[in-house]
Amino acid sequence: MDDLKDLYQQMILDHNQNPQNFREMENATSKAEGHNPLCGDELTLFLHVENEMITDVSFLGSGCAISKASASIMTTLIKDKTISEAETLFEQFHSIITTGKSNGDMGKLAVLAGVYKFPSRVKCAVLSWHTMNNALHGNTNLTTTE
Amino acid sequence: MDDLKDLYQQMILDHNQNPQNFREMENATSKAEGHNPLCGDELTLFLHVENEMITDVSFLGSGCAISKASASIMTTLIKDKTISEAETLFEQFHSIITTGKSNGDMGKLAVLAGVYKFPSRVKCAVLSWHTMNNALHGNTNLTTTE
Amino acid sequence: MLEVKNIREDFPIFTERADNFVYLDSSATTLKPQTVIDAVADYYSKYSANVHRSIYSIGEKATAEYEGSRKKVADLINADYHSVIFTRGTTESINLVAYAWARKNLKPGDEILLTEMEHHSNIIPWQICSQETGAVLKHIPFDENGELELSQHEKLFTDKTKLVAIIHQSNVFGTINPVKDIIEMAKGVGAVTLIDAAQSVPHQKVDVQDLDCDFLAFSGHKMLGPTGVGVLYGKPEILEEMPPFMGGGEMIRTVSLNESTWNEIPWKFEAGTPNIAQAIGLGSAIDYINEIGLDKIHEHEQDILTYALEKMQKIPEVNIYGSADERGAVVSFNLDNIHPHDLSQLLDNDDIAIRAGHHCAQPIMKKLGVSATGRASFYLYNSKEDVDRLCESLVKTVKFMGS
Amino acid sequence: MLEVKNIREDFPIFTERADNFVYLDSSATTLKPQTVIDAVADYYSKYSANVHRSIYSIGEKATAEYEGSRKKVADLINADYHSVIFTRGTTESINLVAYAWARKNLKPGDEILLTEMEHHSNIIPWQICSQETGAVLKHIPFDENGELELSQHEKLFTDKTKLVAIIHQSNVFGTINPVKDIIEMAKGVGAVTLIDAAQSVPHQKVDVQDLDCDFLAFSGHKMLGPTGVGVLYGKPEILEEMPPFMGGGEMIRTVSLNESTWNEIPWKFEAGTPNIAQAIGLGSAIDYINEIGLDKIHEHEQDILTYALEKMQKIPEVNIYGSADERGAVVSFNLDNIHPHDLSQLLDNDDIAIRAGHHCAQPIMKKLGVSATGRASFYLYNSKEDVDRLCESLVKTVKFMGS
Ligand SMILES: Cc1ncc(COP(=O)(O)O)c(C=O)c1O
Ligand SMILES: Cc1ncc(COP(=O)(O)O)c(C=O)c1O
Ligand code: FES
Ligand code: FES
Repeated sequence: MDDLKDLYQQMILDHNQNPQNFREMENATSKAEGHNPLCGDELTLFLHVENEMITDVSFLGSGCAISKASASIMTTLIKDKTISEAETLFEQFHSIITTGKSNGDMGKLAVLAGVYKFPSRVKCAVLSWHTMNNALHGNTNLTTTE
Repeated sequence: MDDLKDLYQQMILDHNQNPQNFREMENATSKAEGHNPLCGDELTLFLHVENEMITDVSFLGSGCAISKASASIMTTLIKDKTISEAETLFEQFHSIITTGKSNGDMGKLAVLAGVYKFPSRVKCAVLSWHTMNNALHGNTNLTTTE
Repeated sequence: MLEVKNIREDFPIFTERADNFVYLDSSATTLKPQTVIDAVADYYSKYSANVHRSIYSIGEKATAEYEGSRKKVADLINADYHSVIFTRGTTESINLVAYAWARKNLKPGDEILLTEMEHHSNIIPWQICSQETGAVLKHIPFDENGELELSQHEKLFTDKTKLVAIIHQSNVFGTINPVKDIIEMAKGVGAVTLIDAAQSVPHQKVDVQDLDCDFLAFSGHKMLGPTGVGVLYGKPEILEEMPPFMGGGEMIRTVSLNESTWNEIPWKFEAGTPNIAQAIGLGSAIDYINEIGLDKIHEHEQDILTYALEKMQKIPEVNIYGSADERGAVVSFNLDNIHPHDLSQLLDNDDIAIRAGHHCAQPIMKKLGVSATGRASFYLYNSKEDVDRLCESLVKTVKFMGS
Repeated sequence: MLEVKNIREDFPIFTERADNFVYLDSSATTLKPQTVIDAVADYYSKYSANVHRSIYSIGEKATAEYEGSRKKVADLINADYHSVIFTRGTTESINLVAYAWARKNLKPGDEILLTEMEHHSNIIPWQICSQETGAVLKHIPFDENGELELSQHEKLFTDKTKLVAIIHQSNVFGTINPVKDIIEMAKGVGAVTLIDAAQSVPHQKVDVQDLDCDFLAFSGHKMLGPTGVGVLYGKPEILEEMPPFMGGGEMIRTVSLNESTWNEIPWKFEAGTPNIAQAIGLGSAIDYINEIGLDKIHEHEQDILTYALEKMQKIPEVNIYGSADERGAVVSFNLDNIHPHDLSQLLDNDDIAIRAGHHCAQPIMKKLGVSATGRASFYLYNSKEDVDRLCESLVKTVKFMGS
């Protein structure tokens, strides 16, 4: 049960219940779809990028608490960041989720470290981030976590 | 090995080496094909029937010793017999092959009793007889021992 | 009620996973009794030969066991031995009909009648087939109880209806559809009928002669048998007329470089080395079921179902989908504001396995307006205590997720 | 040479059937090591859940093992993970290509090039396909050694050639065909290539990237694995373009009543509950083979083959079919005037299992002018003593049958 509490940390449960930026965006400059083939859940990500700056980001979708919280946290982190800052965050996220280790300056991202112990849920957490990364790089094909 | 010697009795080996009536018949009044789906072997039976009398019978085919000998013996038994005599022989044959028991007046047929102990070879012995029975009754569909 | 304690002893997973493992996903696939596992292992360790045309003892034994299983299947559904085709599962069985029967018999404008509650396996083959033949798909709707809405049947069953393919028991609602009536309606307009019996054959007596259906499909792994084996029953006279599905060894009589002739039914439809061990395992599963008795199993499940529905309905956050009068022991549900995948993860932590997802029935999900549901399904090894455990964990989950 | 004594201890059938059982029918299906039998039983007794979308521990374990086996297959043939499709066997693999690739890509007048030494599984699917598409079948002939006659290749490989589907190792002659050269010729005319590797993958290293074939098919049960599982390898870019074969669960991304979209490769081609236990068993068989080493197995078989050919040729009544330079450990033969079915029955009496029949290659039989042959095939658990036993029994049989 302890592992499980690491997975469903309070911040994750909060973001799940009150996801940030959970809405459609009319004037998005890019939009991308993500799909987790393991569970069938889907996510749509909207970005508004101006002069290398992410001025707005939002998402919609039908995922589990982990995927919803991960997406919600991500939107709060990358908003008003430059593309290159978002890329750094993506790398930090990736390192946490694949090693379970975070260090001091990773901030909110640290709550996702618990997912590491549940390999099948890693894809839930990763879905929004991969979709974002693809969208940033102009790849609007369906992103899948497979 | 004893069972095996019952199966491959001398008379069977002889008929296999020198099958009787192993030839095509030009003026057959009926012709029928038999097929053993278990092994893929095939047999063609030719009959010449006049006034309820089997005046000639012959066969061709690619079977094993048991099927060849059984067919060969059958041809010698039913030649110059009436249809109803052939039917009686067919019944005697059937009883031997399914019970392994023969009685005194079954003559040559008795050598086939040993087949009874090899259920998978029963079909070999039966092939020609079933084909003959079908041919006699005007059923020229493919006979199979299945 | 069955003596569940004794039954659980026949299933090694309960020893492996500690005795209090609660498995509530039999609609997806069932657990396996030791006798089935042994039957499979016996084939591999004692007579692992190919079937048909092997003229040596272990080959003959393999053939006899493989064909013996066909006989057991035939007896189970009261069918002729020659009308039982072994496939990989329900899905392949239905595809076989879609390829070998439908493509030859349907033309543009013909109608294929399905229901709105089909499993993807009885949807996609007909969508593909409809694209290729020009036949049109129609659907019998279901109502808010998860029951088929047949009042409009005269509009649905017409001269154009050439095939009626319907699910016997819904894997989402549990609804047992009135297939006998529907088959009658289909016959009234001269349509061929296919019953997706994946969820019925394991749980109740299904008699193809009584139903008088033309085709019936089910899977071994949902009835205590191995994965990789299923059955297509077809009326012999229809099977005789059909061209083969796949080509290869076993299904032929003669082959030359440019032309071939086919084996008799059912072998005409079994190309290549068959799923020998799996068919033998299915035969052993049927033996096990027969020993306990399908009627008793059905009764046992019904008892649990009644208890489960009553108890789950008392949890305010639980929403149950489907309330048909005639139904099997399958309960689809959601907890307010909790994604079923999280639910399933949390229940797993309490050693309870339920399914969460769209259950290969996305059209039902769409109509219900949900992306997924949880589903608890019961079989002979489940007990009322399992229901108690489930309900406790549901309450705990609601609390944990703070919804 | 391998330590056959130790290897035989891994195969329970040698304990079951007394140690001196001589099994010479591995080309039809192989015996199974205990590790494979255990891998299958483990799935059934410890984590018998359905794969994909099961969010509970035994389901996740089943998915990991099933997909892990796919990785093992991919590594074995040096393929990309996504290019490995699980099927029931070689036969289904070839039919998948005939249905999903060929029917969409071939038109009247196109040519399908086969050889005269194909197995029925690589004949019938193309005969059926040719009837449906109007494509024409051509055949590379074989000569009196059982080797392909490629001198006329410029007549056979033309602009019209759209598909070249050939057997890698003959299951009758043992001939290992120069598939790499043939693939090159096919590419020269822009044809797609399919290799029937049912008899090669179990016995030698096959590298799909080195061969550069488009499709490759083989069976689990011929390489120490379970029945009911096989593999189709396809180049990802070709698989991506292909429509699905069967429709059902697993192979979809979204489904509505009238329309659906497909899952990614390879899952697009795996409809319905897969042969889970069988794929896992195949993975275990690959582990076993890798532990011993395919190279060593190949060498061992070659030793036995040389010995067998030498010894059998000394028996005057023995007629051997095929004498290719490059060949696997398969010997087809007949005894003067003795039907091979009788031979096989008599050898069985001495605990020796050989195959007798047309070996699903009737066109070869026709060309040889025989209705059937005997066939002895060897694998890692065979030894030179097995050859001695065979030869003794052959001599005895000649005497017994009085020929
Ligand atoms: C060369 C060859 N191709 C295809 C097959 C068919 O394989 P399966 O029966 O496993 O589908 C076989 C085996 O019988 C074979 O030897
Ligand atoms: C009603 C129904 N039909 C068809 C299927 C498909 O069966 P399988 O996956 O064994 O092919 C299932 C099971 O998933 C089912 O519940
Ligand atoms: S379970 Fe689907 S995204 Fe987490
Ligand atoms: S083995 Fe074929 S007829 Fe006897």
